Amino acid sequence: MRAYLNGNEAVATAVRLARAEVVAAYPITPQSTIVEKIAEYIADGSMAADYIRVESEHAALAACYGAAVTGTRVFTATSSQGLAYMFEMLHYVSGCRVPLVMAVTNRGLAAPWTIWADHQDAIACRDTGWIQLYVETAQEALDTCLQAYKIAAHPEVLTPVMVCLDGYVLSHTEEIVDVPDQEAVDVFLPPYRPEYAVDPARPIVFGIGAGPELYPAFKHYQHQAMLRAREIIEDVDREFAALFGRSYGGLVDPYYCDGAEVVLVLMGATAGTAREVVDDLRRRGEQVGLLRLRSFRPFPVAALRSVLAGTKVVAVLDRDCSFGYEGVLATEIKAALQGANVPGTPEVAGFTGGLGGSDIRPEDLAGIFRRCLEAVRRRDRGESPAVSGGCSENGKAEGINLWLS
Amino acid sequence: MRAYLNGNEAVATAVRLARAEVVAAYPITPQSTIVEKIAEYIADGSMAADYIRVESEHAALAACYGAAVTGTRVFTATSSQGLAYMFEMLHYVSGCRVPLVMAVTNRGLAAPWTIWADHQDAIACRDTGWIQLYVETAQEALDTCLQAYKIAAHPEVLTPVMVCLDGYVLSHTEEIVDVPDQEAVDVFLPPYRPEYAVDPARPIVFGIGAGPELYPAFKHYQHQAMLRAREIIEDVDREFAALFGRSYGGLVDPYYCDGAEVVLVLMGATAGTAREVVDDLRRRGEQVGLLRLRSFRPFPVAALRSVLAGTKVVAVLDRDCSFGYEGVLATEIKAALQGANVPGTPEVAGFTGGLGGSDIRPEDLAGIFRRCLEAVRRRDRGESPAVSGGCSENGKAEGINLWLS
Amino acid sequence: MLKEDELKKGPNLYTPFLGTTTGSWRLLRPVLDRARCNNCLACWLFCPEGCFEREERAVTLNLDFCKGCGICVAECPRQALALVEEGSDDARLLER
Amino acid sequence: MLKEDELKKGPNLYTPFLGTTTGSWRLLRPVLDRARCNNCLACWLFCPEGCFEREERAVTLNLDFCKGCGICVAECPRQALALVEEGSDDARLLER
Amino acid sequence: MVKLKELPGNELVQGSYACAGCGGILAVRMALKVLGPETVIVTTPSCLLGVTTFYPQLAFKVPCVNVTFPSTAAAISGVVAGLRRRGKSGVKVVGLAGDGGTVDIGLQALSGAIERGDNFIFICYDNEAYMNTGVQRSGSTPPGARTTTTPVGRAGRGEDRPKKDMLAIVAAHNIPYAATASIGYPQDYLTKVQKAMETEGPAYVQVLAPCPPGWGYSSHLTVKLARLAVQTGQWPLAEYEGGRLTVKEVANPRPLNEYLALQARFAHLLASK
Amino acid sequence: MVKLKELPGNELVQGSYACAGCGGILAVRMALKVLGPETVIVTTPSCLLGVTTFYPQLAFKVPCVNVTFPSTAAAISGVVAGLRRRGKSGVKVVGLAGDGGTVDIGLQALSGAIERGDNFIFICYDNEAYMNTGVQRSGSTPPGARTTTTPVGRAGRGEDRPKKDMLAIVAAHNIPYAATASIGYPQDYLTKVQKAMETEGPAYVQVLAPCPPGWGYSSHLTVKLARLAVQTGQWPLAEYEGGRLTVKEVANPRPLNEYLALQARFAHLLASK
Amino acid sequence: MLQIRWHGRGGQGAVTAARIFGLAAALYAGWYAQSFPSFGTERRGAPVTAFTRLDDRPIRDRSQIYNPDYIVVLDATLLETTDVFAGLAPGGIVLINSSREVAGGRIPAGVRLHYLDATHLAREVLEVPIVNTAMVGALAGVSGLLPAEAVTRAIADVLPEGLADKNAAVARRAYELAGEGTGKPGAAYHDSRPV
Amino acid sequence: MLQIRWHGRGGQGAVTAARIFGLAAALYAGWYAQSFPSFGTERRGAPVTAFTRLDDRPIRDRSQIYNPDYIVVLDATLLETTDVFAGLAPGGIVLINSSREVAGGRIPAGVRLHYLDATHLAREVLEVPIVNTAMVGALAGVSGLLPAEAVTRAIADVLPEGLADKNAAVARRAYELAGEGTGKPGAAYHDSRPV
Ligand SMILES: Cc1ncc(C[n+]2csc(CCOP(=O)(O)OP(=O)(O)O)c2C)c(N)n1
Ligand SMILES: Cc1ncc(C[n+]2csc(CCOP(=O)(O)OP(=O)(O)O)c2C)c(N)n1
Ligand code: SF4
Ligand code: SF4
Ligand code: SF4
Ligand code: SF4
Repeated sequence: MRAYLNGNEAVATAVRLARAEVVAAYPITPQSTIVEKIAEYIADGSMAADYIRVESEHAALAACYGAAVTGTRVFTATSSQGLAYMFEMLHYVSGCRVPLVMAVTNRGLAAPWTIWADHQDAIACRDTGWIQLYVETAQEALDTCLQAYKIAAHPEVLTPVMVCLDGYVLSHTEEIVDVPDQEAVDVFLPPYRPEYAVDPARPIVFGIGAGPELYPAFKHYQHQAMLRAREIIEDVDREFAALFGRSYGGLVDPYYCDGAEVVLVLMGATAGTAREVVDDLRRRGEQVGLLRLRSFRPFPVAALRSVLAGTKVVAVLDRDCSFGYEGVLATEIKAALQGANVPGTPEVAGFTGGLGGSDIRPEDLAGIFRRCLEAVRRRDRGESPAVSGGCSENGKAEGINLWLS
Repeated sequence: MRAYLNGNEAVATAVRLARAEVVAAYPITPQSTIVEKIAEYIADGSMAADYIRVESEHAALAACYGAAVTGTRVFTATSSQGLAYMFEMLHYVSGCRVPLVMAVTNRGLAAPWTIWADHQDAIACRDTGWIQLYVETAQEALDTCLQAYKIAAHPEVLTPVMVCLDGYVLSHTEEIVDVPDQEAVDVFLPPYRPEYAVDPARPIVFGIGAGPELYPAFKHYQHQAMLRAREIIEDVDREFAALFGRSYGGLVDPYYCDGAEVVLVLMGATAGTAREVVDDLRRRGEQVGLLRLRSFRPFPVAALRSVLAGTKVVAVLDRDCSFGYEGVLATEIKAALQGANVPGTPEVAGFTGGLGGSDIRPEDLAGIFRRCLEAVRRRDRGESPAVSGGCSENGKAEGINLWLS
Repeated sequence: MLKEDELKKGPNLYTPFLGTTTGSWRLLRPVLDRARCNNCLACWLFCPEGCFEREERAVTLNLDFCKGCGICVAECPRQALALVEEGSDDARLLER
Repeated sequence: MLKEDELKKGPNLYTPFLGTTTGSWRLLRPVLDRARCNNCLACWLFCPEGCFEREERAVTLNLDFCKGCGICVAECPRQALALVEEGSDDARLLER
Repeated sequence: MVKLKELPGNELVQGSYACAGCGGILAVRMALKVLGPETVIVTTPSCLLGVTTFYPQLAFKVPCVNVTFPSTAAAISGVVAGLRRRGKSGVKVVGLAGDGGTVDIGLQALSGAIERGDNFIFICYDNEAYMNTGVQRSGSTPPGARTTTTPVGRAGRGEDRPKKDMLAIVAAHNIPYAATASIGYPQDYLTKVQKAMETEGPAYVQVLAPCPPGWGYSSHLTVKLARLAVQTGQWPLAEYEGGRLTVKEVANPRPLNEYLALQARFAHLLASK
Repeated sequence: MVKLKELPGNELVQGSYACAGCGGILAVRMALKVLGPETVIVTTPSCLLGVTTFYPQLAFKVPCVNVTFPSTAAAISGVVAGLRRRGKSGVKVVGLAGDGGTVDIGLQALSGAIERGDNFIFICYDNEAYMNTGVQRSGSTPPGARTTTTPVGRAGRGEDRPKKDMLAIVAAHNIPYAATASIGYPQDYLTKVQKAMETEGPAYVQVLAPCPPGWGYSSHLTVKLARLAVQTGQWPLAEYEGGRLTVKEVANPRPLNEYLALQARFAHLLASK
Repeated sequence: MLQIRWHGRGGQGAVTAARIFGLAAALYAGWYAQSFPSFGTERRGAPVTAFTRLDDRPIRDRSQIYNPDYIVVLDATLLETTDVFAGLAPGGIVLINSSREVAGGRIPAGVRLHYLDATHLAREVLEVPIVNTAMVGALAGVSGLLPAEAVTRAIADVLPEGLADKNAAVARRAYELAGEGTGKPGAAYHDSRPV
Repeated sequence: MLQIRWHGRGGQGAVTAARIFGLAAALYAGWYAQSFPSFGTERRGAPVTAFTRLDDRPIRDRSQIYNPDYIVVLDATLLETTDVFAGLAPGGIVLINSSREVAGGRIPAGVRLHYLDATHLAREVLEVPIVNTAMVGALAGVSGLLPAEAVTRAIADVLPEGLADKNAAVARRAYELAGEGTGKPGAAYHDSRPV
């Protein structure tokens, strides 16, 4: 069904279609309208679920965990401060291998106070053992939530998934969304009935303690499951495509990367703006491309390498900052490209911008491309310096809203 | 004064010597004995401070923040779950540029439950805008706490500092510590009286809200201050050395790195064990070295590059894991070494181990060196494969307690 | 915009700092008939924006921050205040 | 050690699973004189380790988990229980 | 007993971005008249923080320490300790929080601070929902009220749980002074703030502060509703002092409908009758 | 009234690593006799979690959901909702937490769950300090007690704040059932657990559970101290039901010193006299 | 691509207007559309903006709108305090809810001004001065971007049942007035001045 | 480097023993020293271990101790449930608190066994059966690693005032008994069996 929804409504729709049974969430801008919509569905009878009105986000995730171990499909959503306040629970539920799905409407973190989008909130949670998928459109938000339930509960994954969508820019922006039929979703996503569940007949302790001789083993397999999830994410995306006719590339979503001299790597809704810029530059004959990272955890090292191998300059746009180092994507992409077996050693230029809702305009992205193309020319001529020394060491402030690290 | 103290006692001693005025903390193993000792100092009259007995760690840091903005020197300590529960406040106080000092007695994160050491707790907080210094000995714990107060409150830094010490292995291990005289410390560390403080005569709002046009500017300067801290950390270490005769190298602490073919990079107390192994291997004529990272945030890119430039294989030992990627140190060091202007492109081999208190024995480290040296030989002969492809993509499980990512 | 020097010290700023008055939000405007005012101070107390000042015999009204909520009008026991449409008949547009 | 299959599902294990009994912790040992027991069940109720079983006429005592806390002895109203030193004179060392 | 005529005239908060007719900002403005300039405010995310301390509109004339949502009272303890250390005994630390920041996410910190016996005042301006984020229910939302998370529909009839009795909860902490108040009764309210100020140790005042968009009424009714809530028995004016609770009796209670009928959040209750 | 002789004999927790004479594990073992096998335990870091669910010693014979320290009651709400969704109505969800996990870091979650009216029992075994981490004071530590964070010295006289009155706090939530109990009075305790079980909605039982190393006494005195606390008036046995609080009177209270003198944590109080 | 900026005050429904227009275009008039509010919390009375983008191919640009082709002002008093014309594209169209012409001083060159006394119209039909749906209808009419049908169907989708019908009526009436283009105050008209 | 492992039960003071020995060595006998508990929470009664390392150069190794040179057993009942000899270095020395010899079965070859009836000694001097300081004194005596002075001064540093004197006396007595090396049960003696 063709509908006109914003990103948050698309998420709520997906949760209804996924037949989530327990929802526990706490309000926070710009997330709140997701769970308000769900509350509405429950109130109007179009969704059969318990809504637990918790007193905080830490409690929200604890309640979700409690519900999940009974063997129900569970949903929560949050943003920014709320995600940060859940931090202890984030590690906990992934460590317990509970396949929750959570929507994160990305927003910057205080202080200073902001309610506007950047990726700092979710990026800062990249070590928590959650799969993180970043979406570009409301349609992808809906579809990815459905995929997320399938990925999370896959018996070789058993890992919670965050579906991350940019605050306001996606969450509050309406656009055309094709809403799949319930029947089709039911085929794609059968009811969730896990092997382990709370049952007095077969008592289980959830979340045991483990000494130094045992703890590493659990962590090892948790990590392995996350690495394995790389394939599952691709599989599920393919399966989804077969059923619904839409695919998002699984882990990464390259756009005109073949033969590109400069590829811009980024996540989230900004990809849309970047597509316009790439089209424009391609029309002018520039060899530029875009690589949208969809899966940030697991980090798709091989996929990135294969796409970026022949590139001369990789521009990375971070809507986050690991203070005292640089943008996180930049670091992680550099790491993926480091080493003798990456041919050509592309130069990675990290840009940080779009913090706290600072707008990213086509001309900003065009500017990034322009500077990188100039560096390619210089590099081709054997000149230096290039775009950057490759890391924050050379990071003199270039601008306040968009800086080269 | 020569004393026999464990790491936690050394920290408590430093806090007393620093004349901290307000302490707010919540118990958690293996941190608790720090604040118990401080409570004792206050009870026996040897320390003039307010001890706020808070009801949680989130509250602990909020109370510290409240006290700090009144212009008092403040201390807290925590570990693991407690640090995670503070996460929202961590971002907040650094964003507010409040120069707190906190000791983190490193311990793994649940689930499964553990009370034993690894670095996951603090590493997972590396984006929070805190300076993170990891220490090797009880002596360094004491000295670094004193340095931390000076670094944090430096007018060009104004950034909180975490002093990280391995749980049990440092926190509960007694050894000889030279306790500096109060008079000398008073010279090194004058009373803390910041420019901004709560004062009805000159009212200030602490932690304002900022829209998209302003927010990035604060974050930009916060990042810049953290980068600047690289120099301040070195300066303070030098100044400390001049006064007390002990230095820790500032940002990094290299050991036999000159001309080394293989350098092992790690943080914390394991460095001590590694020194023994390096000595041993050097005695046998192997060109190996150790690079202990002392400052993890700010990340010392230039220092790392200059030490590791000529190395053939860089082995990295992570007591942490960014699930779905690899050990965090490995990633960050790869990133620092990526790019055209790093000569020779050393190969980085990331090992993850020592999770949840899993012991790191000399033979484990020797094994890492051995494998890396073999890779060097292969590399010298032009053979492959090397130690690893350089990242988790090739990460088949090698072992459960210590794995090559 | 703030100066670099201020930005470097973090988001802690001297207060009050008012980028704008809020009188512009007003759609309705309270009009005070001072003659009727018996200085009971209801308006002074109840105005959320602090628009009234106490004077010797009657209050005065400063509209800089008045948002036209109408509380003063509703609470005035002497009907000394009335609410009129701000810019009614697009008055202000024409006036200036 | 757990099997790979179990480790892969996370730290959620069937319970109870007892790697050891706790009787070995005991330094003192309760000794029951069944003849004196009037089956009041004080020991059965108060033993933190659940070492007593109810029987027809008197309780029985199983020391597998007994830590020798002495509560049963202290609470028995009929002095049917007494506490002796476990392995006194290093008895057990010699016995076995 | 506070003498209105003698209260200082200068405003300690002015120029906020609150909605026209906001009961919350009114409650704060009034309280500051009694508290005076030797006050430090500690506050957390809420309409109040949003409308008073967002650059470029900083509306307080007293120091204000913003902190995270769960932490008002914890930060208070820190400010109190710090001021004590700095020898600033004359300055009163006043927490200001919405009902969500008090009875839900801020409850634990408040409980801790009261237990510690710190010298502070905590004022909860109660608008009975999370307003800053768009009118979601809080633990203080009255039964029957429609909010965005307690919608009305085939299977939903608005909030279905009673309002958390926060006064009873703080009283259970054996707090030296606690009270409920309403901006509709300023004499009573301000006298209570005055008493709180004179209290050594923790003091708590929860003041009903209607919210035009949140409750769904026209802005000029704010004070009227704050009065009606009391007059219809919906909002008892109570005081806990010296271990004793006293509740002001409402002589001739007015019919509840008078109160409900003015508010869109209760419209479905009346419609269904 | 629970009949002891009729209680089931099989132990639902056995083999724990608790200290010899631990009052906490005794409290739990007793309660499980009444609760029976159709119980789900929800618990958080504490001695209890540490001694019952650390591999290779898993001591419960009923399902146990461990969760983070601040979250016992929040997880309870989730388990309750999940079981409802799964149609498992006969299973009772029972939170077990120490005093720290109840009156301090777990208070907010508990308040929320009571407010939501979920059907569960929350048993706080009160050993009056954070024992698992080495005897630090909690909000439930009685005045005068020496703990590792309220040490005794020139400037320290042990805990200086009254014990948080948690029963009053949950009663202020208008909870259907709440009680204090002592393992020294098992008949009373278990009857209360039974009542809690029969309650529709939230029920709270706080049971005094002495701790030999934490309080500093010889392990055989655990039950005796649990009785003495009641007999000396230190630990009133109270019940809150149908909105009314009743406190069992102690006929001939014994002198407080009898209780204090047995415990090292109070030694300085007696010494100083 | 066509870009529209809506000006109103918190509570006046500018955000809903932007959405209705976008929905009408997307679902009932064959356009690709995108709509979004000015990001932030709107307090009652404070100036707010909202945006709609239309295009005949999928809209991927996610940046803010700086150079609108159309500006709709729901409340003429905003002209005093807000630069509603900011960034208006050359030849852009401005539609103002007002019963009379705006004095020329602040109007940029090259702008085409339209007026509708939507307050009057809304009072008449809805009995309350809520003008957002009227302005949606008016813009549809003035711009010719959408048929009236699309607007009324969108209103039915977005507004609750009880309100939809009357608002549809108001929008249709506004649409028609725009079509009449009489230029008389009190109706939608094209500014006659040569600007 | 010399490594010592202490065995006891939660509450018996093995951890303190390890510390006192380390402190005595480090501050009063010219050694470099390191001491640490078995990591974890000790419940009353549960078996615990603690460790001391001595060396004549700074001790940098932070790994656990797997092959101790000395083993001190504070409570002979542990021999039944714990493999106290695990990893003992060849020629290692074991000191057991016991009034009689341990049966030979579980004792590894090459081990030198010493006994002290520390419980008896402690009961005599301290009036309570707390044996940790006695065992510290005994190990100092048996091993010859530290002078008695070092031990007693360390006890004064570590134990609270009221307890220090008597414990120092107990340690000194145990030290002397070790020196006497009588081999008689009830005193510290060298096992006569050829092991
Ligand atoms: C940890 C956390 N969760 C959620 C939020 C989002 N948030 C900000 S203000 C607010 C509502 C405040 O409600 P209340 O305290 O009742 O004050 P009001 O806005 O109603 O005046 C919420 C949920 C936040 N800032 N931090
Ligand atoms: C967020 C967090 N903070 C601190 C801890 C450390 N911790 C674990 S158990 C415990 C004490 C538990 O005390 P209580 O609840 O009273 O139970 P008890 O151990 O006394 O039985 C603490 C502080 C933790 N696990 N999580
Ligand atoms: S209308 Fe409202 S804001 Fe204006 S003066 Fe009256 S009470 Fe104050
Ligand atoms: S001594 Fe303690 S553990 Fe043993 S049976 Fe008696 S009560 Fe139970
Ligand atoms: S939403 Fe309500 S509480 Fe918030 S500013 Fe507006 S009137 Fe005040
Ligand atoms: S420390 Fe106390 S509460 Fe903990 S297991 Fe031991 S006796 Fe029980």
